[in-house]
Amino acid sequence: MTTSARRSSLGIFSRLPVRRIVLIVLGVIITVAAIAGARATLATGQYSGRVWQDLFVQGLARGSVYALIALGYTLVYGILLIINFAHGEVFMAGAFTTLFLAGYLSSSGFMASQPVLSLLIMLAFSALVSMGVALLLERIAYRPLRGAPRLVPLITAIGASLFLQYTFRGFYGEQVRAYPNIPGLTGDWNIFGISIDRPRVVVIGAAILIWSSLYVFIERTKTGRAMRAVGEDREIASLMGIDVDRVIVITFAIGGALAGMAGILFILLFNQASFDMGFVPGLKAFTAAVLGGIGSITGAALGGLVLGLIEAVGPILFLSGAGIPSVGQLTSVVSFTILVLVLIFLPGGFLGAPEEKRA
Amino acid sequence: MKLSRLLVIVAVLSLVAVACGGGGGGTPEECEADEFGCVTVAAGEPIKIGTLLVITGENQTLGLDSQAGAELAVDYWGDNAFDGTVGQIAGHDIELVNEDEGCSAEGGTAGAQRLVTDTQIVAVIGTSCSSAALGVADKIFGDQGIPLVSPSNTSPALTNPGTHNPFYLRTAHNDTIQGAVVAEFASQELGAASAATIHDGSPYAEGLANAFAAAFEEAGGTITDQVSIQTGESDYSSILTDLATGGPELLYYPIFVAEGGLITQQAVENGSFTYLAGSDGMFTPDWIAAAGAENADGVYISGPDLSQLAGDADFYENEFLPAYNETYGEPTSVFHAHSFDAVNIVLTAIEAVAIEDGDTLHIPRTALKDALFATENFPGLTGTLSCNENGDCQQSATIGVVTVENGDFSDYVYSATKGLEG
Amino acid sequence: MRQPQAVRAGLIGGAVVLYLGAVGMLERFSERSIIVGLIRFNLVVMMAAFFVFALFAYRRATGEANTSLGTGITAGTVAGVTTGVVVIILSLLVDAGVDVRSMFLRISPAFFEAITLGTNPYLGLVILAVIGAVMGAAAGGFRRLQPTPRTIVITVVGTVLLLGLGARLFIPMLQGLGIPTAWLYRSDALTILGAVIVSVLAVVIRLYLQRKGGFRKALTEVPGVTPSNVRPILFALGAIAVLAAPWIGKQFVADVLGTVGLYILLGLGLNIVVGYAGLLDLGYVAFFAVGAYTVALLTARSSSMVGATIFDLAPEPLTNFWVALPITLVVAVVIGILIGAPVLRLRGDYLAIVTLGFGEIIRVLILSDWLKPIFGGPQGITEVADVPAFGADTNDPRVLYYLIIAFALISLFIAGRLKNSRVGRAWAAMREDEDIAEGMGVSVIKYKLLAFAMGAAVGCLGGAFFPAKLGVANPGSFTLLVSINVLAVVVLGGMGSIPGVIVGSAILVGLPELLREFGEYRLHIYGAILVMIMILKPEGLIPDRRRALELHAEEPHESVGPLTAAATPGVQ
Amino acid sequence: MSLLELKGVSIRFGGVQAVKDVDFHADLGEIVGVIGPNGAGKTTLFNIVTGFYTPDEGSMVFDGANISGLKPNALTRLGMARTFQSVRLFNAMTVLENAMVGQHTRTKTGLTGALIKGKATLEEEAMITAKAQEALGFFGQRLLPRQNQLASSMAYADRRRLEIARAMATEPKLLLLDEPAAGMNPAEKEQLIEQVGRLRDEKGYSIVLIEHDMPVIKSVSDRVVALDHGIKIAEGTYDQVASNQQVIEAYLGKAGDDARGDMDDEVST
Repeated sequence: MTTSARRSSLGIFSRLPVRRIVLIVLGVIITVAAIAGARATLATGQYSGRVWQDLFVQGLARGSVYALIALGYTLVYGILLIINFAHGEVFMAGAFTTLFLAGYLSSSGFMASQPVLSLLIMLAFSALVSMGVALLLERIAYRPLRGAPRLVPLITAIGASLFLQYTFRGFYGEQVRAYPNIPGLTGDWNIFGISIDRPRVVVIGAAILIWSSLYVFIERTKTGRAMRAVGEDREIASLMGIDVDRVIVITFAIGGALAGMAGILFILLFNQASFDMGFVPGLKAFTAAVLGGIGSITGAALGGLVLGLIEAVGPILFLSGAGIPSVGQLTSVVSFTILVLVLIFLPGGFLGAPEEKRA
Repeated sequence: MKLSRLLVIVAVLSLVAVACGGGGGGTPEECEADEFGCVTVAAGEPIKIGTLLVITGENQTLGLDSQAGAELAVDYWGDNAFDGTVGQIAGHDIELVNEDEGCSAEGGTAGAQRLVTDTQIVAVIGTSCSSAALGVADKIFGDQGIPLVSPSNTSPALTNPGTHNPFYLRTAHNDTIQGAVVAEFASQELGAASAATIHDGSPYAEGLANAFAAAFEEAGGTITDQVSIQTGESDYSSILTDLATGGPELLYYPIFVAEGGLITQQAVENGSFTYLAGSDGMFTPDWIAAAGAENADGVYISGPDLSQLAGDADFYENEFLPAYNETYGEPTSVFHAHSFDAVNIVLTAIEAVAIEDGDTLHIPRTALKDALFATENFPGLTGTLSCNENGDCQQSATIGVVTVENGDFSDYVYSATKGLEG
Repeated sequence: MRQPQAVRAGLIGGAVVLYLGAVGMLERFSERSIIVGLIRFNLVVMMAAFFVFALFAYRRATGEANTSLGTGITAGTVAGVTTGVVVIILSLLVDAGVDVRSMFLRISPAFFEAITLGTNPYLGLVILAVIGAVMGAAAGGFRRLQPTPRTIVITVVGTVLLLGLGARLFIPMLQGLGIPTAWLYRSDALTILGAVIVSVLAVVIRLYLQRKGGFRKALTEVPGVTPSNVRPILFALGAIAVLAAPWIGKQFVADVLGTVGLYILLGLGLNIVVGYAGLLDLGYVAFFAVGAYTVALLTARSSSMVGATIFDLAPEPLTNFWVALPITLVVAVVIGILIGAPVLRLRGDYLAIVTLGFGEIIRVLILSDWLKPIFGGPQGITEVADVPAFGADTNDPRVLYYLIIAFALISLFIAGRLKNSRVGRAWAAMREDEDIAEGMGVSVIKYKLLAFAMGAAVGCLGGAFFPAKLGVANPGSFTLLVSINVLAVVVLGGMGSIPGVIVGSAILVGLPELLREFGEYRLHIYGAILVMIMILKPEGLIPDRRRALELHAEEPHESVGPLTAAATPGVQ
Repeated sequence: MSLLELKGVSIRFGGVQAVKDVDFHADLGEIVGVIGPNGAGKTTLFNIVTGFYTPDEGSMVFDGANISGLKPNALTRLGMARTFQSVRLFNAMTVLENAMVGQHTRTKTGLTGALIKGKATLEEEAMITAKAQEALGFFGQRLLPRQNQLASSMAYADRRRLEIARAMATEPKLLLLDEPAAGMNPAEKEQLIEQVGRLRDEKGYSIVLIEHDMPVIKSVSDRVVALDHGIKIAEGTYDQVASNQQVIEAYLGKAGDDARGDMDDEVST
């Protein structure tokens, strides 16, 4: 084979970053379309500042819940590199079970006299139930599979997800049930001159508090450092005397507890519990974790908030001006399109480990 | 292929006949002439009627109630008493074969496929949800020559001349009636000048929302927006915020339990809508549980008005309902009466066309369908039934509106009877 | 004698039985008779639980306890007593007016009836303890049985369960074969006489085959069959069974087998993407949907398309299935590449979520009001024409079944050829280590796109038959659950393994369809089976030869350091 | 005549100047040794040459063609092949299949060929197998008898050999070996030295190798290049370089951590 023959077999495409150009063009087109849509929407004048404000707060509130669930995904992923697909069901388990405690608290009149304490009890109870389910899950479905190819625990997780859903459906029935209203949490609060639904204020505030405590825990405590070490390199961590199994169990416990608390915050927003309530928020939280950069705690929070905002504001802002009917249906089209755009330009999400420098 | 299938059926039937020692003679000529042949019921064998209703999942209360109505009809048939004995035609027991349709097109397909496997099925009562019937179950049964009679499909599309399947009938009202009554109630009783609608894309909800919107505009009201939503979402608050920008006084969302409950909650929380209204898909205590009693209070729900039954109200109150309560508890829906009627017109038609051949019974399929469509002035529980060429057997219907008070449905606050044509 | 392991196993066993009661399974199963008037399915399940946990106790027990009958009896009795005691407590609570059902919905009178076998809780405790002890002893005895009696026991139990549970499948099949069933079945359960007869028959056949040294050997005794042609004869028998199944079992069986065939097509396609090329695709349903909708749009009576008025179409199909099929392939490949292109740089889980997103985008778009004029919204496109097949009536699921089988065979062939070729090796290299594959000259971009395109092409075949089978194409059939199901088929069967896809489809798709009578518990059991199989056989049921080697190979002789593990960030 | 010629090549990762203004060349039929303490930029240089990294500055010519911006697969086709410091094989493939992948750029069976499997495909498949086996055969009885075993099941030294065989199967002009002697015992090192020589003499490859083991470098190299902190600090015969003051300082200064594992393996982390 002669040198020239080999050289001629290399097309011009070997050198030109065609793919990158195509992607950038694609990104620009979508961005321009989005801006045009947004301008058209704003031009109709149908939406007042008050409406945008409402949508923004709705988005923040639901984003806070996503963020808390996403933390569970991110913690487990950071350490075991597995997608705990059943995490949405862990969330459901706490929220659905606490329904009965809430019913009791409400009918006994305790909730009316001690609403704050009731809420704290519910949070703790839900966290406990979810933690229990998460630990069982780890013990039964994941521990036997350490070291198996990575798709295997994914399938087990899917199986466990279905199993948990239908277990709770078996226990508590298939109906959607409403939570009792918590006294004092109806109506609006005025914050910085903006009136906001009280539950939303509580949810956003609680989420910030829970997230910061976790952050401090991971960064400052010995256990937190051990978790980070195991996430960096399991073998080296175990050589340094860290009990890896214990750290994994703790991780699942924390993730579960966060999911349980997220469940109660979710209830504050939407008031309903059912056996399949975990699936959609679970999926969204997974998306949020990836958007923020899976493995990163700050990323999970950021991803959750961004996703919540996109979902609340995005369809109306970008699409309704274009004359598209029922834009509310297209929520996931908007959010996944933005996810794809973000990942095209930041393959590791907002705060994920950057990909290696490649040609 | 048709021929070979027929051969197989004949072969199987003759084998069964031989195996059971029955001695039916040859096939009557009516059967040979019939495009779809006959169902041949050997001596001692039951006449099988299928049911294809939603009996699992979150809408199961709708289907279980209709199934109860069908079972009661089979019980009542013949001896005119609710005594637990199964009715008979020409000495053959009537047997119900129950399948689930899951309130979806896929569920309808799967259930229908299962029922057509049993070649002894003469007719089917179902479906509960229009989405399981439209273009799905109606086609599968129609292709096999099996009439499908629905007790609770109300979507106008099912009996539209363009989309009607020749083997499809229903004893439920057509939603053009219900939509008109709700619109009349909204504009005249409530005095609402503007309204918005939400539907979930199912033929039932969409048909009803559109019928309402048309009638409401005709009555001089304004429709500010008509949107459809995705089922299964956990948050509809931004959609409601969006709808509220149009400033409608009334929000009409004739959808099902889960989304209906959530939207009720979020609409109350939103606070921009003066009136909320839904329809029979939410006319069940499950919806109140899903919405929360505090939120459900004051919401208007429409459905067939059973207190104004055009039929024998005395029979309904004093015989039917007690029998129902005894076996099934409180009714969870309002369509048991329609289901009762559906079984009765089917059994009446079978009786009319069945050919007795010793102890064997031949039921020609096309003739049965024709007999069903010929139903005229049949005295039913829900009124006088006359089936038109598109399969609508309720030429008029009484639709009532209730509200929720302290977590319970009230008595009817409004009721009107309208005919199918205007 | 202290037997902590036995007690522990017994406690877990009791908990499992109570769980089955609390989720309502026992109640539901009590409606199902296996043998008329003798054994109901709830009893079978409870006995099985006691038996299994007694065996489990033996597995954990050491020394003398490992062989003594006492271990099993202890475990079984503890399980039975645990169940019984909790049932008594529950009944006392109910009697005391505690509304247990406000939380645990299934703790109804029917629950008590099912778990106490129709007696009262106190008698139930005795019965459960006795059954537990008997099953525990049986477990101990079973372990000591000689192979032949053991075979007999397994055969009898297996035959009765299979025929009893599968009554609604076997009755039409037997009738289809012209065999009367009245002696065997009464109201969908075995008669006592029938159960005895089939058990004896099964045992005789089993022992005969065993003496002859297996089915194959026994077959060679038939005149004309020699060891050299036994393989093709078996193959021919299998082919005849596959071809004849829908005629024997009628439409329902044809329908179920057709669905299995569709999943084989989907599984083979996804196997190329995930198993061969290592690209974790959670949105595979997109291609299923593309195939289905393209065919539906082209072959439905166009009046059923809402947009027909916009486009001013005549109320008849635009074309027939065979013309639509190649168009569908082209559309699917184009969409496969369109989906593949932006995600080329993403790996592993990032790829998973983005593909999942694409699947959802496609589902939502076909569902939306916006595109309703084209795709028909939630009700989809109805009145899809049947597949014209040489003048046959494809409305009959049997004809469609043959077409699906034919296309599945073609896809099997394609998948097999691709796997053992230069292309297949390039994919495998890419799956193992993307960087190094590129270093060896494999154009990662080209081969990723090729994998997406091939996966799309095979998957859309499954989609193409779907509306023809259903008569409609609607978005409810294209949910994430389908993607998950197909992925489960591939992984459960064994990644990269072609026979694995067939077995995976049969188990995950065929079985649940046949067990439809378990109704609401289908997905429940499905989830449990998924977890159990993956834990017991992580490499899949019929693993690819290479992967089997990999999982069972000894560790490399010297440590290769953490970098080797880190170097395979893909699906591995 | 120079086969590979680098001029003024630099790359920077974040704040770290990993390779700075390096000129480098390898002539036809030459064996060049690259030495330097950990973190000196040796593997980074390899990654630049083989297209895994795109340099920020500098020009690169291989076999008369400008190769800057080309991807690894294109460079393989032009005749470059390499091994990796941390052996990276296709673990779930057999030994033979690993080598067969090496033939990828020299063959052309595509989708249609694979599906139809006509005469041309079969012939090509036979040729691929033959060439792969030939490459395995270079190591005598080490690899060939185990050709149907999984790569992951091989002993460590054999895994290193298989990596070289896989590179050989690409029919390269230039072979880049990244620490081929790492983890080998003295006897195996002896063999390696002999084999590297044969690679040049029998196969006619030009070879660039990174190595920490000075005796190996000394035995095989025609010329040695020393790097430190991304800068070329010396070049010449082994003796010239070994006596270079800067080189000695670079090694002494880092004597403490002159362990086996290298720090500049950016490809894999």
